[in-house]
Amino acid sequence: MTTETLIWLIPLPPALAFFLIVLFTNKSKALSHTIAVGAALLSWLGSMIVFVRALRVEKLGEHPFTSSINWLPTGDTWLRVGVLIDPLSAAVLFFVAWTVLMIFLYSVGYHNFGQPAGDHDYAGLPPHGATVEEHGHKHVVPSIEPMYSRFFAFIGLFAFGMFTLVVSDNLLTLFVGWEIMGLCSYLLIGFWYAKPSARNAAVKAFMTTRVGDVVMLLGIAYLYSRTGTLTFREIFTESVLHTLATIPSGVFGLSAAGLIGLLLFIGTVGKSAQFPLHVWLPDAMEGPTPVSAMIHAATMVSAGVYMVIRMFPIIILDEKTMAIVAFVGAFTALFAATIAVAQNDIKRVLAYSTISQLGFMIAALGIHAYVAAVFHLITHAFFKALLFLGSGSVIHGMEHGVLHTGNHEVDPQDMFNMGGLKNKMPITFWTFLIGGFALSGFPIITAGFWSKDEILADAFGNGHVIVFGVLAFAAFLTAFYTMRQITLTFLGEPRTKEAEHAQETPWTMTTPLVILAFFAVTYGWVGIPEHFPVLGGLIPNWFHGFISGTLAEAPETLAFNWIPLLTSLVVALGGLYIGWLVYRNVNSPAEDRLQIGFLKNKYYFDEIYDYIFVKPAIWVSEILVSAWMDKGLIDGILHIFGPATGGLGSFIRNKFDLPVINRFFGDGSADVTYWFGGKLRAVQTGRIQQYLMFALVVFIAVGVALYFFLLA
Amino acid sequence: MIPLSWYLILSAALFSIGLFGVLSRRNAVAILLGIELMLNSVNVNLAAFWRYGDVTNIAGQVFAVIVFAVAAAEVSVGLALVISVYRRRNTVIADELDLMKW
Amino acid sequence: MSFWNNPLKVIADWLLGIFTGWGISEIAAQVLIGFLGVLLLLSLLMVLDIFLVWIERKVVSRFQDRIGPNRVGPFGLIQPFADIIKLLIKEDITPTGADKVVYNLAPILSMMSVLVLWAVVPLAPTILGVDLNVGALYIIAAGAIGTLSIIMAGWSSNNKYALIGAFREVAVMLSFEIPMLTILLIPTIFAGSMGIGAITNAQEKAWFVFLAPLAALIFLIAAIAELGRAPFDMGEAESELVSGYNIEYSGMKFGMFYAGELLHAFTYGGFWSILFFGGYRFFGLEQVSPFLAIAVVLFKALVGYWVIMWVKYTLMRIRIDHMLAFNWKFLTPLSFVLLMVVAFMNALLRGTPNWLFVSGMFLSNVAVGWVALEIARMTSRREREKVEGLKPVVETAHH
Amino acid sequence: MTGEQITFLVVALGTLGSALMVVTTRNLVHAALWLISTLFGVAVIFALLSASFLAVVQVVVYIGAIAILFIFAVMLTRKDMRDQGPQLNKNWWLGALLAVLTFGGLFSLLQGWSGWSKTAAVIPSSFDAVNELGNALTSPTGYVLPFEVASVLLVAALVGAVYVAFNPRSGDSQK
Repeated sequence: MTTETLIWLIPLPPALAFFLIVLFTNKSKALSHTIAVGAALLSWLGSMIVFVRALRVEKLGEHPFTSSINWLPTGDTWLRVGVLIDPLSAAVLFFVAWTVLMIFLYSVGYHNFGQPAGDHDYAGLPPHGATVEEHGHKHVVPSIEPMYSRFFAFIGLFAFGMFTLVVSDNLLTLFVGWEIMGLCSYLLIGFWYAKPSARNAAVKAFMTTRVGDVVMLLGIAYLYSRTGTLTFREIFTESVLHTLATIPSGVFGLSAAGLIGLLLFIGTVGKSAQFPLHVWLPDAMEGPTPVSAMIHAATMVSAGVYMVIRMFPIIILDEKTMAIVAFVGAFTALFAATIAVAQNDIKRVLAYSTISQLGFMIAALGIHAYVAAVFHLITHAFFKALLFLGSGSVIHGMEHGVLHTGNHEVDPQDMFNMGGLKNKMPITFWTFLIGGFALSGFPIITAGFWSKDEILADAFGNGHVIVFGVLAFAAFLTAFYTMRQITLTFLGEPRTKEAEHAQETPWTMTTPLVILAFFAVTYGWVGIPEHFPVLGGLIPNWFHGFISGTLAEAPETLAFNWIPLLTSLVVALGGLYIGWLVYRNVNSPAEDRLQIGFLKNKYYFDEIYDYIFVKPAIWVSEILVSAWMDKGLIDGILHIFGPATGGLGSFIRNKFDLPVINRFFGDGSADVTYWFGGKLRAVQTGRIQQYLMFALVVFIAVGVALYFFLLA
Repeated sequence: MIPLSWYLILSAALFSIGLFGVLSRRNAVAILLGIELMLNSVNVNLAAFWRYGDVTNIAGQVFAVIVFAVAAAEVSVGLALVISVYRRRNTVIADELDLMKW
Repeated sequence: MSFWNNPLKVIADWLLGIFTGWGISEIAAQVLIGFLGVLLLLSLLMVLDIFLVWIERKVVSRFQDRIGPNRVGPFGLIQPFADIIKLLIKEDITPTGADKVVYNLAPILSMMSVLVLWAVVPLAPTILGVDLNVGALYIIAAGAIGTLSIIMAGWSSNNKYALIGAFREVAVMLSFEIPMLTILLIPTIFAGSMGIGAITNAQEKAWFVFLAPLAALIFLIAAIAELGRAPFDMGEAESELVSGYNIEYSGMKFGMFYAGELLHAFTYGGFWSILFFGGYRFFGLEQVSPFLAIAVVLFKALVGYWVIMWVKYTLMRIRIDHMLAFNWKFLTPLSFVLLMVVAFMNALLRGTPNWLFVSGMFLSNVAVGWVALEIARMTSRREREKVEGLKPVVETAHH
Repeated sequence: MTGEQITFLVVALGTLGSALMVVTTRNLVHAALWLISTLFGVAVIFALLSASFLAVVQVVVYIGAIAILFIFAVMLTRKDMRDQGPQLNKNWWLGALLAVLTFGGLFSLLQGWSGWSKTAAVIPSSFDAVNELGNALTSPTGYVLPFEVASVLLVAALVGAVYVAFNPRSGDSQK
């Protein structure tokens, strides 16, 4: 099979798995997850083969694997769809395939496969545990998710969307995959749809990303109207880019390229939860944890960054757009980090951390640090998926404790209920520690250090001092809240009985943790800068060479500078140390001095949006449209018609029909009609052949008449 | 070499014979037989015009194939109707099925 | 160019020389030679048919643990001739109220429907009646004429048994034509042509039975049903219809039906081997000489014929509604699914190395067959439970 | 007179004669059998026109399925098979007149057409009509949509025919 064919086939298995599960195997849980995991494995296999083949090609950026077909006729031209594997998409495909496979595997354990059905579980709510009798006494164990098959169907569809997005060679199919993921995100956040909070979160996520998506669609449409194509390789030619850069768009003094870049970037803002559309991501934590890991850390939010990286050649054309991108990214990075410091929910901390790290990537793009952005995208995907899965494992362990004590008041996600889990869940602890260190940028060994350091170095080296400063402070906060989380969760003594009875999770959950931890450490080593002291050059900086091939002009590597390196060392180690120092003795929220209302309530953004957008919208629909316009105005007008018509009718009857028609003409017209009918009814013989003959006679007569009088 | 006119005459004659059958036979099945003749004459025409026009334009044969499909559909439904009528009215003479007359 | 390598061409050239020597125009001579060729083929088939009677009787007796004809001639070889003489001197009865023309036309049509099939049979690389590019469809078309002859025979005999037999037979034949036609498309997909010659040539690398074993099986089942032989011989179920559609026929007219059926079975055996077992191909033997190729074809056809006989004499008759339900609810959907799977796999595996193509096709066929059998087993169990009720669970002894 | 022309004339006369028998013969089974003869003649005409696919499909579909259906239908409405009354209705003369008029009209119209005595061009040897037909029926730029619509029509007709001809009483008694 040629590589091109293989690329076409990569997204298919998850889609097939979705249809198979939905249509046929919904009842069999084992079959469903076998199909889903098998499909993920097939896609993984295809992706790895493609990746390895891509590595073998020299100058992949100039000769990527690509193939396309005509899809939709648009007048004389065709909309073409196709696949493209260039260095960027190959690298992205690598981490997508790994994380997707890991998360699929993890979900099997997370949803308690192999456990009995719950005592009073029903579809739409998380499982509550089942009572089993063993050795004569009863105890409560986790129960299997009632909608187990449905979950695997959804994540299968999601994986299809992600793979489609990655391998597509044009904005159209990219957008299709993008929207499929948006739908799946909605379905999966609202997976436990009987919980009102989950429902609201799903609607919120969907509506918020919709804002970005509509703007992005505008951008795509504008791009298509200007260039007549949506295929990347056709857009990124010198002549097209030059045209785009020189046409003015007429908006804010931007060039066409600038406007397109801005519109597309707003799509990313929605998808990757950047300020001001970040509000949906923390709420999305209502979904099952594998979903949080997959959608809201590893893949979907990365897709937003991926898209903007993909469109980098257009965005770079206008400096104003670049400035906006850099500003939004840096601001989000800092802003989200400050919120994360004051959160108590283990997953919400990670959610804000995700927003913050995505801000890092966006900011990196805004300052031309293309390779650094891609590098951080990939390392972040690995360690953030690891952290989410680890937190899921923690929650799972805590739920075990909750089931044991039977005290359902205890929130298994609140970090202040944990503590001392290090000994209860060793694998989870060590992997979580690796992930946390990678997130903080623990020097030398973790992947996060290398990618974050590269961003900082690029910011400093390119002279963006403000961005550099903001990002450095954000990095400090990152290390701080990460250590806070680790300290509160794993170190010290158990603060509740539930934490004492927490238990390590099954192998299906821990295996992905270990594999992801491996990548969270080692992936950084492929991108060690060549001028780095001591270590530089030991391992060739493969990543830079590979990724920069995507761009027409490869960005040069920066000279080494001590300032950013020292900065990142200081912020990472300092943040970690201070975090440990502060929180090693904190045992309840009351003792935590950072629980400031302003941070705790996320700068009141939800409330502000509620007042500015939600309340007015509800007012418009309920009061203005429904009550006033529909019921008052339109119904009022319609209600006039009834009496008016009735009055008109009775007027005609009494003043015209009765006196004029009946009095003067009598029933003459009816009689005439009746007489004619009596004469004519002989024609209606009911014999179909006679009817046919009449028709033919008339047809021939008319035909002859036409022929002789008109043509001849 | 056969000129096109021969095929056209053949098909016109076949059509007229079928038409006569449709107009004159009393039995409903026989009427359907006549319709079949007419459809066949159409097919002869289509094939002939394909052969005598631009051979590389296959539209004539495509239409003929679709006429086959339509004829099969028409016969199956038509005969089903005839049988159903026979069950209810115990006759298949078209003239006796005049429930719709005045 | 010798007689050994291309006998037909040599003979044709020789005859052309003679005929033109007689002053016949070249075109007329060609036509004449064509007629002579057809005549030769037909007479050979007829002779073959006579020996098929002997083979059938011999084989059936072996299946039933007896010896079979062994009195007339060596191994009873002359027995069929004795049968023919008997049939010829029997009284030729036409029942009262019979439709004479139709009644007499039916056996001829029956025989004809079989003989025309041989026009597209490739006997050797160079010996082929006509290489129709719609050969696969042609098989079905000839089968349609067979259907016609049966309904004519059944109707014109003016006999209830004959009519019922004909109805059943025709219903079965029409129904089983659908899976057969569908399955014929599978070799067509592999060969890229409906021509029988092209299909034979396309099996150079691998016989299609290795590509599509399930298709070969379905074709065999449909062919047996088309033939109206056991287990699908509802049309002439002796115990209820006496003899089915040919009940009123006697003498040589009956003989024609009988011989037609035998030759038909042999012919379908031949088509089975041509479509799925490589036709005249046998380890390069066909390259040596057309005579060897013909021998290979006939041998393979005999093997196919033997399988059909094997089925006939070992399986019991199936009830008519079961038979039609089996076709419409199992065989037809299965063949549709198989066709789709094969087409899909063909598109997927195009251009891959041969071993991958063959094994992929083979495995997909096996998978389709397995799934179909599982579904059938599941539904039949459900049906059985509906009829018999759930079996009580056997109580195990407490200890 | 070439051989082809003779063949055509013989077949055409046979076809038309059979067609006449279809519309005039008393016995309906015979009419159906004559129809088969006509259809066979048309198949030969297709073969003469080098439309081999159409010829074979004509035999498969018309003779193998449609004509057999007709015979079934005639037999299922058996009372009329031996109906000795008139087989033509009262207005048969009008029907005949109309048929003749139609024929005459078509003939006179076509006669004035410039392509009336056109002869066929030779089919290039590289041209495979069956191949082309298959491509045209399945290519998205060809006739795949009409083809699919026709198949949907067939399915609908199948379901409709089963429903219309299904006898609920006999259906119940089976169970």
